[in-house]
Amino acid sequence: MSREPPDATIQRMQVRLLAFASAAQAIGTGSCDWQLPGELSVRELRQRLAVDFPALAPLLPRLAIAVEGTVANPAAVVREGAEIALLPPVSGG
Amino acid sequence: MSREPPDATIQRMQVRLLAFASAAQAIGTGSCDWQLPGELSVRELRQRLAVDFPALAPLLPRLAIAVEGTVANPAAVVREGAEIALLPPVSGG
Amino acid sequence: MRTGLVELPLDIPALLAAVADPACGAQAIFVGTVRDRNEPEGGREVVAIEYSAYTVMAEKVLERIATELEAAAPDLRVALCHRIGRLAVGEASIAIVAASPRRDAALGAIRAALERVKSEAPIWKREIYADGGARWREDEPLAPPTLDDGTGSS
Amino acid sequence: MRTGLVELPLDIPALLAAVADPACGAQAIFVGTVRDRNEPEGGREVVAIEYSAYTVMAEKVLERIATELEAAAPDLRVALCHRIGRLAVGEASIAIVAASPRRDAALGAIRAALERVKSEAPIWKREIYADGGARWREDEPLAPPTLDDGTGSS
Repeated sequence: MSREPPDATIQRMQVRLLAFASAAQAIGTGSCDWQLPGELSVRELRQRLAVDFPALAPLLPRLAIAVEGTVANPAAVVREGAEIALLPPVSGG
Repeated sequence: MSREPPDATIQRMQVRLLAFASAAQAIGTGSCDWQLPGELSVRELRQRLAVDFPALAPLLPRLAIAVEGTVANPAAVVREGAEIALLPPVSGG
Repeated sequence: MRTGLVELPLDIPALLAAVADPACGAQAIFVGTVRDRNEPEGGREVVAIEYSAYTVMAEKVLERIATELEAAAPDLRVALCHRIGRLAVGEASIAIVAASPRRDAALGAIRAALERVKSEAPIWKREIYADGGARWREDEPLAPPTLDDGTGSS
Repeated sequence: MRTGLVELPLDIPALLAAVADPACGAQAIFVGTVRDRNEPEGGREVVAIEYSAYTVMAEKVLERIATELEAAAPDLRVALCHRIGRLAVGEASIAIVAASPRRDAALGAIRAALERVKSEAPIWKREIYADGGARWREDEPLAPPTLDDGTGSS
């Protein structure tokens, strides 16, 4: 799904993207593979989400992003094969 | 059980006395009839308890007295046939 | 049964059913059981507790506690039962259930009901110890009802 | 099971059994059920709620909540389960049980566990209304774990 032009200096990678609740509804699926241009921070990943999944844009400000099952800080690094989860505000209980 | 001398000017009466927990243990029974010289206040009844049931004396300061199923104030009046209950501090729960 | 003294084991599902209401999303329950020591910090080893009560008054008090708590909070429902007789370690002596649309109301109600039962209900426990001894616990002096309403509420 | 997500009806006696301890005289329980209205004050009529979860993370969070609460209070034992799937009005979505020698510890623990589940567990409800509509409830933004311990505790 990446729209990057081919570039030999960038190590392309794939992550597993999970989406829940309204985020799943917005992108039309609960899980998919997602091509990224290479290792990037969660902050950068958030920016790419808005580009690759425009329907997520209105949800992004309230969306938490988990990497490998833990909510990640913006500076955390996302690596090849990571499980990325899009977590809207929760409502369990 | 009353130790009053016979006196035509006093209307003798009987009440039902119930005792619980350490109070029952002290007087040796959970219930008995109790002869009183006539209507009296709960304050006066408390004084008579110490006379008629000396074993209660050490318990009396912490004993609540219920008349007809409600803890009574010292000024309340006890009448013929009343159910009087001796209630040590409680420990339900 | 919404409130009462019982001689058989407490039936918590029945108490939950007694307060069930489709408008209530929060149910809070307190269950008191017989501990194997007579103080939270330890104390003497207990093998059983004998609970006794001034039955007619205790049942009035339990009912009054439930009624007054319900009157103080909208849509709150309260049920509570106390067991009497001899209970072994681990057996439940009291169960209090509250249901409300609001979790704070339900949680607050079971705490308030428990404190009121402990201080207002004429119920006594006699601890039976592993060493063969026994002792009445008499912790909370009963107070007369407040003068202005005559109901005994505080 | 001490903590977890379940698809079958919540088994409260089993949770009580999971925390039973002869040293604990106080058991507190919270049970959340599906209300027939989507707000405590009323709101829209609800016929069912569909609960979904990020299962692997939610189970870690539930276990962490129980473990951290137990670590913070001596002799406290905590069990909690959340149901997922479609639940009708009146069905239980969450059950939290705490046992302690001290009633305040048990009562405080179920309240704290509930607040933490509501704000930390990746679980969502979708309300299904009597009028045919449906809506995701998304009330509590998830925060990253605190930086110093990396466990997500607060």
